[in-house]
Amino acid sequence: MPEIKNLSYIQAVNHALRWSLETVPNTVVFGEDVAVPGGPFGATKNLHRDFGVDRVFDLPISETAFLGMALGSAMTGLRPIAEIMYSDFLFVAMDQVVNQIANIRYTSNGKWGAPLVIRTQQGSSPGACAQHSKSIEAYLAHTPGLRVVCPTTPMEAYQAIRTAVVSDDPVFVVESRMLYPQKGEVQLDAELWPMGGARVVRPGADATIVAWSRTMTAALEAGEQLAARGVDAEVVDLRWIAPLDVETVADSVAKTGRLVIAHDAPGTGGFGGELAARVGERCFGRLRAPIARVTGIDAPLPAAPALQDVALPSADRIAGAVLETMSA
Amino acid sequence: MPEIKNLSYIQAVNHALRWSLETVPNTVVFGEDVAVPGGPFGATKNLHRDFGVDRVFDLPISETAFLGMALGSAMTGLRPIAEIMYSDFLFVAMDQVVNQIANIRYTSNGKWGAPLVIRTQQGSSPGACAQHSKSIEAYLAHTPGLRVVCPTTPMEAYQAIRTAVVSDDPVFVVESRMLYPQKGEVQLDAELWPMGGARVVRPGADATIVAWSRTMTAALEAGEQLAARGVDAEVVDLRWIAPLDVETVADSVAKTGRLVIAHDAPGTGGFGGELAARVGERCFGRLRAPIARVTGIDAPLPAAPALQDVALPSADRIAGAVLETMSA
Amino acid sequence: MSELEELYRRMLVIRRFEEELAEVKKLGEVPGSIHLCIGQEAIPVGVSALLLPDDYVTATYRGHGWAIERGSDLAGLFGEIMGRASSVAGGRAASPYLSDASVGFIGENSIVGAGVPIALGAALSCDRLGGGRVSVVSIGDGAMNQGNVHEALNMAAVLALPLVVVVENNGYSEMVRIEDMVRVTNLAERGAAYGIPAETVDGNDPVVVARAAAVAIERARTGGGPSIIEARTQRLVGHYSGDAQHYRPAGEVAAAREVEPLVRARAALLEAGRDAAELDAIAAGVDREIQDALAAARLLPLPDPTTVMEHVYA
Amino acid sequence: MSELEELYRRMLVIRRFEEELAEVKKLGEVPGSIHLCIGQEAIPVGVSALLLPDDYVTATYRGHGWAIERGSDLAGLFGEIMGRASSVAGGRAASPYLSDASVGFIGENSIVGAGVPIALGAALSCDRLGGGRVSVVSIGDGAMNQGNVHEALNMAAVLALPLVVVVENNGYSEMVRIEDMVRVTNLAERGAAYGIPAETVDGNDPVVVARAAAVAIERARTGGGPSIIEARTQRLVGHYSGDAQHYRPAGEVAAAREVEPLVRARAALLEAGRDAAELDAIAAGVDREIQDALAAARLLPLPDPTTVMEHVYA
Ligand SMILES: Cc1ncc(C[n+]2csc(CCOP(=O)(O)OP(=O)(O)O)c2C)c(N)n1
Ligand SMILES: Cc1ncc(C[n+]2csc(CCOP(=O)(O)OP(=O)(O)O)c2C)c(N)n1
Ligand SMILES: [Mg+2]
Ligand SMILES: [Mg+2]
Repeated sequence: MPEIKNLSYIQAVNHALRWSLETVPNTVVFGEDVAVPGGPFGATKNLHRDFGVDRVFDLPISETAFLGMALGSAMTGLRPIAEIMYSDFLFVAMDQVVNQIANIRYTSNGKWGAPLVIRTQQGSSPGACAQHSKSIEAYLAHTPGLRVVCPTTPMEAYQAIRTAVVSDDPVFVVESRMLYPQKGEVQLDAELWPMGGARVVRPGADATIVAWSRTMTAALEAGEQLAARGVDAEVVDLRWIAPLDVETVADSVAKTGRLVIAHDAPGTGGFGGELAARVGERCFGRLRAPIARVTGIDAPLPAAPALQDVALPSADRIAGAVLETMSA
Repeated sequence: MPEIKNLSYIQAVNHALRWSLETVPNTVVFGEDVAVPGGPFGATKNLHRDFGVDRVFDLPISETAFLGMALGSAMTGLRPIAEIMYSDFLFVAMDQVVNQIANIRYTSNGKWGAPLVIRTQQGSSPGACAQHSKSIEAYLAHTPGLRVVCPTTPMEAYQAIRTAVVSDDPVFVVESRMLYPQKGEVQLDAELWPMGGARVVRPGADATIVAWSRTMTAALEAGEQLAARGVDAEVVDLRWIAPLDVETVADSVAKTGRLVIAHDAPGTGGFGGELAARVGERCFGRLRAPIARVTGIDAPLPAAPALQDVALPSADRIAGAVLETMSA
Repeated sequence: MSELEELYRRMLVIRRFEEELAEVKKLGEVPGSIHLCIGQEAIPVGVSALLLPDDYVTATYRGHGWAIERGSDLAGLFGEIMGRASSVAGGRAASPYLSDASVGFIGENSIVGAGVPIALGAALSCDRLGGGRVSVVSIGDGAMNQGNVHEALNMAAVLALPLVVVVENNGYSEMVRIEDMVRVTNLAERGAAYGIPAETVDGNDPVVVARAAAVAIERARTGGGPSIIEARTQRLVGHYSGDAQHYRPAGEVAAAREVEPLVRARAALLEAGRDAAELDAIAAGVDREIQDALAAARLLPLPDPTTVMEHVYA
Repeated sequence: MSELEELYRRMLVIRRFEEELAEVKKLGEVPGSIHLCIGQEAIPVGVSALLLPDDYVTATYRGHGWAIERGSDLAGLFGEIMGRASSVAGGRAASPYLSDASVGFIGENSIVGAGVPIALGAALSCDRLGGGRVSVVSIGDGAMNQGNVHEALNMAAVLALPLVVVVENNGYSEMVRIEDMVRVTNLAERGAAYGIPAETVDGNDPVVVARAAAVAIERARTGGGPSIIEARTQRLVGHYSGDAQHYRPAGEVAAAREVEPLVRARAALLEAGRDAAELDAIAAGVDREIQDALAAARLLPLPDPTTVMEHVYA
């Protein structure tokens, strides 16, 4: 009988890390406050106790050094899983990501590799300042050599981390802080999932909504709203930013003829642009309306909830955009 | 009589910096090797001699500290012009760009400002390694609060820097190393240009090619090739990535019905995606063929010329893409 | 009024502001988390006693005390933290990232260490634009391990800029101890690596802090370059509002409460002959000030959503 | 053969490789710029003398000498730098970023300082996977001002990892002098800030370097944690291939040529009784080796453009 548990997203992360430490040789887990404290959000709870300080350890506030350490140790036999507490902090260590981790396999002609995982979490929450609310997938997506996944459910998080840990590529697991408390069924002994692949979460015929990360919540809610108004939207969770599964999206759009893309990151230069460009190319002539994007504002995110409310995609705005494509 | 000189791109940069130091109060110029050595490419030649060490000075290899210094000094009365030697090095200082410089005006509700200029240069050259060949405009474009310009000619470079220096916003002037030796007429006493605005460099009726930075050279050459084959391409230099002039591009596409976007940065997540998405939305129903992108490969750039040759957009590839849209 | 009495009053303002904020947070009126400086008040107060209105101050997310000492409007600060259309930053910044140009408060920073390069820039302006002004930046002990701080310290020394770096060593970075994260006993030992004069002082005594600050600030004002002051202190509360502090050994906070700046200053004042009623009157005055500010903040409107795109650019 | 004689020969290999490369560059056979380590050979040679095959080495763009000492194929190195389908990195990396997994060469790095965190990671593997292995990283003097180096040094100390950091202090970062960019006399003084044993040694004497390396490497192998070796040297050529060196005072390079490692080693060997003919024979042997390698490199094919997308992912 499959081992199924009802877990919160953050608990699922914890289980996946535990699985990694138990199952994948030479896995180590490090970051800030991940050992004795068990992680600022509890992702690494009890791992230090159960696997010891050699495998699970705390580090100084030195993200550049520890992402570099992740790379160097991955090149030489370990399988590090590093935690960047908020995705915003990645920018202090961006050189190690863009100029080092992403490059080494290619520039060594495949002789070195970087089998490492960087976990982080992103998104805005009420009162969070502009330095704690970035959504960073587009910066990563534009950096060839990286794999990037944005899980949206406990099961997705569990599987994404396991897939990432056994991968020989550097993988960013970009979790969502707002989704951490959400519960769902997790099959702990599930087969590993292959890397990549979008998922049709809500099948529909009239229009396609694609989202990822926190924004999926709003997208699904928009789907419900639309259903109540007689519009049958297909909602797709993009899941993996890299590798990118354009097929699933394009297949959906080929069917519906309409596409709304939603994400929390600013619209300009966001990954929605890439996706729109790709689908625009693939589905040329089959689109019945322009592809619409519903995104975070082109501004640093404000902290006050009164401003945040209009700064990020809501179900209303996504549903509105779909209705607009329907009347186009 | 207007004062016109025939200058190389790098000389034009030097003139613009000289103009800034002479004309704009409290301007300072700093970076690595910019003072006594006159800059690794000669951009700051003789400025230290003529304006003194208080205004033009060399710094340790500490990009984070000096971009932070640019921000702090801009907030408090100076107008710093900082040089990042290769755009790739920006990633070591990315926090100061993304989480600090881009934010301060917004997060202070307009009470602080960051009137600073960061000059850098980008692009690949034969033998340059993956850490000296990035094109970074898409990372910047996705960071609201920044202005970004990619000049392609000596006169553009001269004017872009002057416009940047008098702006009250932080402006990235992303120069092109490959274009530094190219000569052109520069009117030294020209009126300042407003910020923003694409430019139709080659008018045409059959298809639109948009490019920026080094890739403009290939785009214009493609225009010539196509002309020889009877295809009248309109070539647009996007110039400013932010603010973005979609109108000029959309107007062109409304006329031609065809768009090819070319840039050196990797295609995935590149700024071409954003532009394609915007034009796709604006020109829906008026496109006669899918928007095509001709870009750098989705890989770190290889150093060997034999590999570089196929890694970046060439005139041939751009012309080929245009021909393909013609037959779509 | 004696020097200590004034310092005591100012520490009380910060303490009461922070305590009140904790209450308001419990009432659900503060979105997001807050990082209180309760226990560390002697540091902003001691240093700021030496600052002039056109000097600059940069702090961290634990920087309410510094903003208050700079002279930010208390109602504006409460309002900012409560997500209102405040006079400070319009509600855009909130507790951990607020700034106030009107009083030369460069601002807090929520990226560890990142304020130091920015403060270095303010020091560059002070130097180049003249007037003997200085730039002060406060960071935590944990920040000393960030590359940005290292770079900025070296650069301040090389350029001989008027920068005073105050390291508020409260022994912890979030939930880990500084002694597990460095291999020096005092962080001031790092000053030598930059050729920067550095000293470790009792950060729970505002007079001691002020004395160290006087030397450093005078050095900066007169072209003598940067200084580092490591001020030893303890936070009496959690790292942030929701911190249960499981990681702190039993009795640590209780012991800290015996030697915290307000307890010590009050004892010293009593010792020096002030009577308790006098001190209670000061406290009551401060309390009224805080209550008035909070009441005023509660009347501030919420930010207007239609302004959300304002001030991205000039 | 005496210790010095072997070190001399190995230095000669590097010197001749670099000199030949400069020639090949002049002939137009090398795309891009090259950063030669001419004058600094005693450092990679002295340190590497103590290394074992399964240790790790990380260097900078000025790292050909380190790659050679690691045992990278000379023809492969020439080929890599000449943009050919080399055995080293297939032509993808070129002169400033080459690596060679087959000999534990983590690689060069063209981002100043960035190799230190990576080498720290290799040291973590050495520690956790056992076997007494060590990770050595070479950086320049200017790199000591990068935040990444600071962070990695502190972390190496805190984790007590087997990392040996070799600072090749050649007095310049590109065109600026280190004494204008720091306020310490010896960069080794910074070791104290991290609690890392550090010493400044004569980097033009491979025996002296080897002696210092022996201590540091032994410390690392036996769980004693990291060390810093500042090796003082001078580059006899420009920062990069096109550098006219206007910034160097007249006579500086000429004076440096008097005390450069090969001149000194040769003099010492003659002093110790070796005769000139013997040494010339060594040189001739090295020369043949280099010529053969270059000839072999010239026969390497260009990379196949159809492979350009290979190895982005596993
Ligand atoms: C670059 C970065 N990394 C991590 C964090 C998360 N973080 C916030 S506060 C903190 C601890 C800082 O400790 P310290 O510098 O001692 O200051 P204190 O909180 O004790 O005042 C950490 C790790 C951050 N904000 N920025
Ligand atoms: C982050 C970064 N900033 C700047 C540069 C440009 N740069 C290349 S080498 C160099 C000087 C380095 O000096 P040093 O560390 O002393 O090494 P050396 O060249 O003397 O061996 C600089 C500034 C770079 N490659 N990376
Ligand atoms: Mg602390
Ligand atoms: Mg040097």
